[in-house]
Amino acid sequence: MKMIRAIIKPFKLDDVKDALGAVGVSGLTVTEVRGHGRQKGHTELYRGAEYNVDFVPKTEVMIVVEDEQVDDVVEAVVEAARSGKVGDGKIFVSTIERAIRIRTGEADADALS
Amino acid sequence: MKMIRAIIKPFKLDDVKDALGAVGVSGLTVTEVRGHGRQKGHTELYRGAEYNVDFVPKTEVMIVVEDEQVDDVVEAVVEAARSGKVGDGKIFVSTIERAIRIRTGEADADALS
Amino acid sequence: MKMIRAIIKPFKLDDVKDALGAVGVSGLTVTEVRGHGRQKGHTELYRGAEYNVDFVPKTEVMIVVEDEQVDDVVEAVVEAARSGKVGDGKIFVSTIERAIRIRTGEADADALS
Amino acid sequence: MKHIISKIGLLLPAALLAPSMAFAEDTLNSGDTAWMLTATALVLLMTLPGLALFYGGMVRKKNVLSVAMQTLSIAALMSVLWIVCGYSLAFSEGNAFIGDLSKAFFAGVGVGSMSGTIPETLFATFQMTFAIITPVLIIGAFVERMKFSAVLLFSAVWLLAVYAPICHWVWGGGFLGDAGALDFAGGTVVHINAGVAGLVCALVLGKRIGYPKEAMLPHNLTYTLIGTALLWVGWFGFNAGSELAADGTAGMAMLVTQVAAAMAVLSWTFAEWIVYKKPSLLGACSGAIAGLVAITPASGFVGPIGALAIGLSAGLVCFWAVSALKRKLGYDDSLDAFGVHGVGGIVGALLTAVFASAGLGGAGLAEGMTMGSQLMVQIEAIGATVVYCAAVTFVLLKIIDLLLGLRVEHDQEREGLDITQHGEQVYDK
Amino acid sequence: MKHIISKIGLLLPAALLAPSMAFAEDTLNSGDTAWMLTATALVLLMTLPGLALFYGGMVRKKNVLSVAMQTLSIAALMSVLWIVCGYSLAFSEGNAFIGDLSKAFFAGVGVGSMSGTIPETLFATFQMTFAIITPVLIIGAFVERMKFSAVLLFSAVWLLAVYAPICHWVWGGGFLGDAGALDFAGGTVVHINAGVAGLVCALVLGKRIGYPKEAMLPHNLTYTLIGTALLWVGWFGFNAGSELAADGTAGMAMLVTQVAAAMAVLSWTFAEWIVYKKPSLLGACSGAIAGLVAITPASGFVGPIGALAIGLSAGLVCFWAVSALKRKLGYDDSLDAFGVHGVGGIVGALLTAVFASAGLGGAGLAEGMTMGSQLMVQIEAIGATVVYCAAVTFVLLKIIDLLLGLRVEHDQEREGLDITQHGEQVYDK
Amino acid sequence: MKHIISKIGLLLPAALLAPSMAFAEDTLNSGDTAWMLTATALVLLMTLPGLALFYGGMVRKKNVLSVAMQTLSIAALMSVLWIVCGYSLAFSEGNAFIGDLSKAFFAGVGVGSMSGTIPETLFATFQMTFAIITPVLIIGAFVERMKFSAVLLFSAVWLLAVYAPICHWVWGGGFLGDAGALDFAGGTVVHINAGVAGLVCALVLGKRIGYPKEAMLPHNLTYTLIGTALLWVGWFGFNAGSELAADGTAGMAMLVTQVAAAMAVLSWTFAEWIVYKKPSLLGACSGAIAGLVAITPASGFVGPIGALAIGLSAGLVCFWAVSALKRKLGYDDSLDAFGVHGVGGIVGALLTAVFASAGLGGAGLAEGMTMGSQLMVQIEAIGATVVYCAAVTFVLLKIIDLLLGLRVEHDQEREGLDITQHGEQVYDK
Ligand SMILES: Nc1ncnc2c1ncn2[C@@H]1O[C@H](COP(=O)(O)OP(=O)(O)O)[C@@H](O)[C@H]1O
Ligand SMILES: Nc1ncnc2c1ncn2[C@@H]1O[C@H](COP(=O)(O)OP(=O)(O)O)[C@@H](O)[C@H]1O
Ligand SMILES: Nc1ncnc2c1ncn2[C@@H]1O[C@H](COP(=O)(O)OP(=O)(O)O)[C@@H](O)[C@H]1O
Repeated sequence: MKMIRAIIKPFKLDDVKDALGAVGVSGLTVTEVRGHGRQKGHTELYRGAEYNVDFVPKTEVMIVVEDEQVDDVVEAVVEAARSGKVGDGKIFVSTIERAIRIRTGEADADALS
Repeated sequence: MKMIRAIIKPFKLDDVKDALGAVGVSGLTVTEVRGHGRQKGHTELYRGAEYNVDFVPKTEVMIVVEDEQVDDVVEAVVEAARSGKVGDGKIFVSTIERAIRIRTGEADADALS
Repeated sequence: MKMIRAIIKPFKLDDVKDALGAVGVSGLTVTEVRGHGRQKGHTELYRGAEYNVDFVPKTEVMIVVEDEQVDDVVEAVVEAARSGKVGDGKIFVSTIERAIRIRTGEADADALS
Repeated sequence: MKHIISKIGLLLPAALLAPSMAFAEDTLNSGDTAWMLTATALVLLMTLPGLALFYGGMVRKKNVLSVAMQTLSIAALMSVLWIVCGYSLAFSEGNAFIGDLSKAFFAGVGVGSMSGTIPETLFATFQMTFAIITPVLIIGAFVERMKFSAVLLFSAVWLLAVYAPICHWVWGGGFLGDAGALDFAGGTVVHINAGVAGLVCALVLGKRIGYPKEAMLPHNLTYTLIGTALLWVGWFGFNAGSELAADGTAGMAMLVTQVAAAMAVLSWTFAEWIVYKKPSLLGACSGAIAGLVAITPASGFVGPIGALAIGLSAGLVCFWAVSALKRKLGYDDSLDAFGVHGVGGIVGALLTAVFASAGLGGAGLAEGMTMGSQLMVQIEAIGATVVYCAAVTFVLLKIIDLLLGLRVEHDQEREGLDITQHGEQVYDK
Repeated sequence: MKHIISKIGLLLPAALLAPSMAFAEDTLNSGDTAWMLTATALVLLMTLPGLALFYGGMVRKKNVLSVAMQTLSIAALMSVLWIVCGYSLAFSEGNAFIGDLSKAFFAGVGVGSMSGTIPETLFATFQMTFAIITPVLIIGAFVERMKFSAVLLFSAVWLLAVYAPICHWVWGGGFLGDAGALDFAGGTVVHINAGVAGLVCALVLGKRIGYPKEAMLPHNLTYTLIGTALLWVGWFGFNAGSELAADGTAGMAMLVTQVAAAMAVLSWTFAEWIVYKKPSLLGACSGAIAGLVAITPASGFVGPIGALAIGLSAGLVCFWAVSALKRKLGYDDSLDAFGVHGVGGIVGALLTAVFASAGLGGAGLAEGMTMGSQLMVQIEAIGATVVYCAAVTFVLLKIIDLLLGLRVEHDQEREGLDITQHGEQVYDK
Repeated sequence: MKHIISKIGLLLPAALLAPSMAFAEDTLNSGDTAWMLTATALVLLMTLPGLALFYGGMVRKKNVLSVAMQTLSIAALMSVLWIVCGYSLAFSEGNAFIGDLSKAFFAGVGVGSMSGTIPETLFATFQMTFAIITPVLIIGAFVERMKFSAVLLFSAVWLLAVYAPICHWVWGGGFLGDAGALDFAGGTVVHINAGVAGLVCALVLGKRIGYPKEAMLPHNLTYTLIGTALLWVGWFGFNAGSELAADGTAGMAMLVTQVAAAMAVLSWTFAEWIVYKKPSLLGACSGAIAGLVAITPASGFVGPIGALAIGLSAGLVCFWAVSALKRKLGYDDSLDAFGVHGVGGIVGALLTAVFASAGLGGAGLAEGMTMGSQLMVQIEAIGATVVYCAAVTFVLLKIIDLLLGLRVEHDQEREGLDITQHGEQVYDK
């Protein structure tokens, strides 16, 4: 199994969720994060004091799927999350060795709903 | 070393923490996340407009332990987090190659407190 | 590629970001988390009722880099995040198999900005 | 405020005779003045922070500050314009349609000028708070997408071109007041006016990106609750203050305001409970505002029974307007400026004619009026306001669209107005 | 309010003779009326949004809206019931125990009806705000676990079966007022009454799931601070308004209200600092409310020295009640309705007898009263209220439990009342 | 308040002749009393929760509660000290520099004591709210780093050693009032005084760790907005209340307060828009406060034109002070107590001399005064206040540093004052 973590722009979440649904993924976990990358943040002014806000709000979407689904999922996310502007985000893929469904104790493939 | 990430129902956190303490785990990191799975969210009505709230609040508990502890930890979490209802959550296990304690620079097993 | 996750004290974030910049890392993702470890939390009193607040606010910094950069990055984080007091946090390193830049579709090394 | 205006009319000559910088001790009533000082503070409280929070809590997090900033800066701009010429256009003699500029920059209005039993400065400040809240009510229709510069320009011109004349028609000696239209505290001047302008704004600006597909949930309903409560409390100043005196009518106005608001909370809540299975806080808050809007024109004229009936109707009709009607017609009146203020104002203006009659516990209609004839006058007032307001608002928006553009860019709307228009974010650690 | 009531008594015939729809210009005092209009707005502010925020900030995030919704809808329901028959039961003549229905639906109460120097509509609205806040105070004891339908039904019946009679006993011409019980602004009628009812609710409903093992931290102490501040400011209307006039007693009532609240903030804060090593904001807020509660019955009768003593005692005794006493007895009075309002009310009622005496800077006891005899009367009033309120509250809860059930289901309590009862969440992005 | 004080002077003997426990019915004006009861509530609202939120929203999350706690407990402590001897030191006869202790513990101040047309208890409570807000304004300069115990001790001593004498100089019969200094509602006594004390605190305590390198963004600008709005509304009580009567001057004071605040919102907003490209909510809020500060000394003396000019100037000058001046001088006046209150107060005090003249729409200068001579008097008053306040504040801080230490430890500052000083956190789930 693979864990796919996509860091995307927050307002793309709805689109990504729909795209994932379309390729058969229904389980996912979302975290609010802040990112720093090429998209450099911005300066904010408070009463004339200039502050660098280095971190931009991002949303991390985490999906665990079986190996053969990875390409579809990655493609779906890339399609749905792309706006073509800097800061669109990144996708990272790693290996998961075990998955367990807490409710039933089912393991691995059966655990991924 | 393994990293165990359990996505659980928020109100089970206290129980999970106690159960982990009982099997000798004292270090853990908790993140507020939102999940989508079999438990489908719900609709909310605001002035008659119906919105799907697709994501349910969940809590992610992350624990890094040595390999031989993994089974105990998984079992403890499953026990403590189960309510038997849909949405109880999932556990994912993956490999960690290095761990460092920032304060002392200790590595790996020694770093896990 | 490796994923480095450092759990640090929140007020060290600025220093860590600067230190990472100094070793050539510009992409990173930050999450607000709560931690439990040797640093035991504290009790809070509300109208005379004593509650254990077991979790201390922490910040997780996640960086994906190429393998040869890992040592530099770990060292930079350790330097910048250390205060010498309990609760300084931990660093965990794991393997990432693929990285994709959503905007361009570039993969792996090219995807890490 | 209708019958008060005539009182003022009678007293005005006396006031004018008084040397403008000396105390006209013979006519000033310190109790009335005390109440009107308070009432003025209460009405300002409705806008700042009342409306800012009521509206601000209902938008998405990325637009909270923009709502607050629009509220605050419109309030400031209207205050200054009121001094410059707004007050004069609304309340100086002029003709049946608009005042003149004789009181521009408050010429001749001094410490000793009187307006009935209270200082004219106080009357003008009290009225200023009405001129502040009305344009702020409108923003509910176009939040989350309108350019800040366009918001300011629109509000400024709208005050002078729409609010000031209609205010003059009803309260300033204009043709609707003369015709006997009953609008004690601003059902027509404030609420129908703002509601209709809001509807036109919603139609001209178009929907928010993603509406109605994306979930646009209220960011923080606690803010909305605080806003509702401050609006409610401040409304005592709005309605009972419109008596311009601390007397029995003010007491009754306060009572019926409370009763109508309470009844509308209950009717909206129970309607929602029955239709959608759950009674929500947002529903209860919306009901409160609907009831307060509807009792506004009636507050000096009806009794507790009338208030119960008006509250009941307002809760049900506005509930229907914002849930069924809006969905059917498909416009994006984001925070229901029209559904609550426009519709609620119309309900109130009509029922005023009914429950003002002495037989139904009201203060009684003017001599020669029947319930039917009063109803016709009310319809005339509503009609004139709707048509004039809609037409002028539409033209103003079109002109401003040419000059500045009305909407922010697509990406700015996505990112939110707080950062893109004001360079700020509502929260930080 | 005691001695005011007798003033009203004297003036009542005059008021009744006045034609009900005309201004009784001879008796209305515009200054008193101005102050009472304001005071009424201030007391409403205590509930909306004061109590909603004070309580709402102390519950967990999942229940914030339910507290706000209970506050708002109880306020609405009590307002309507007050019109229907609550006011009549409390303030019409009736007998020594309860009024009659002669003023149901405000029959005979018109624009011209007077109550002392102010319009009767205003007196009734002012009293309405007391009838609103009392049942809302009770919810502090049962938040986070009671069904919304049961909350509404309980509040409605409680108003008529408990509040209205006790209000009549003390202020409406009933036996406690006749006996000379001193309760200027509602220490007994409002606070002891609500506190005792809260305690009974806490006992009958039982503890929240997880209490006291799980940490149940206040969700947002800023809300609690805002609530505290608005309660404090509004309390000026509560206490100084209970004079029903803008005079020297009102001035003194405002002063002693401020002093007692301030002193109780200090005594609670320092007690906490000494006992638990850290002075907390929640402690300071709790102290403020405790002081305000305790000065309530005394506010028209004592001077600044009495206020210092009452504030000092209230801070210390209530601190002990909510920390030591509650823990020992083990009930889950979630937000300390009893510990603050019940206990603080009793402290105040007793000390009123002491510090009302002229020798200690007070306004002096009634002719023939000694400090000892006054204390006996106060104890009688407390006793009657505690026993009657506890008994009837208990019976009402048991009946409602049979009819509707009092508590939400286990899983609903876990998930929170906001989603399960009202279909809403307090925050969104 | 200047000319009022002389009115009181004239009336005082009459009041003293009246038996202290009986109503002096002949002189009490119920309308004036009604307004002053309200005004007192409004000024308290400025501090609680106004300032707590205005300041609390601008600090970082870890220090929100500490700001609220400092506000609340300073308010409590000042109230008690005012009773003990603060009022007496400020307002009893004494000499040209300070009052005496003849009214300590409010000796001789009873229900029947009068101060002009209102009860003396009310005058004293109104003044108490000024004595509360002034030390709370100072905390803006030292938030996020000062020990709680030191905050309390400093505020207490500062009230008696700095506030009470300066208040006496200007309003209590002291030398500045005698010299003809114009300070209607506290430009000098409250704002310059607090601003200068704040500057000294900022200099003596030193910068916050990380300032100005780290981003110290406001934690929640909604709180700041609510605070601004409540300050604004409450300021009507501050300024129009300083007339101590419900009359034409009060009406004018309310009008000019509104106008100056509005104009300063606009001038700050547009300055920011031009200089930094984006008009921010924090800027608009800051402008409002700057305008309110600057109109304070002028509010009973100038007309609407003067108010426009004062608002315009205050917005621009304070904008420059907090952005350019502060950065240049490099002190860490965290929330700009000096930049807004000190600088705004000076702008207002000077312009009062200009726009009070009848030719510019004002109430006219005292006989024998020219604009130039009045300006000299104003400068004298500012100078005396700045020098005395700075010197004594400095000495007090140094002594307290020796006794208790002023700053929290390095790690406590890093972790935040909420947890380390008060054992609480602002939010929980
Ligand atoms: N090396 C990295 N490690 C972890 N997160 C990263 C890394 N690079 C980028 N990110 C995350 O991806 C987001 C988008 O990256 P950015 O460089 O701004 O845009 P783009 O990928 O379109 O060039 C960042 O805000 C950050 O959250
Ligand atoms: N494939 C997945 N990848 C990532 N997170 C998942 C996945 N499946 C489920 N989850 C997480 O687990 C939570 C519980 O899953 P759900 O299917 O609702 O319940 P259950 O596992 O009891 O059937 C989800 O809300 C989501 O956060
Ligand atoms: N085994 C672990 N698994 C996951 N997170 C851990 C683990 N041990 C510690 N942490 C995280 O690191 C933080 C710091 O650890 P702690 O033991 O308090 O300090 P130190 O590492 O300095 O001894 C914890 O608050 C927790 O978030």
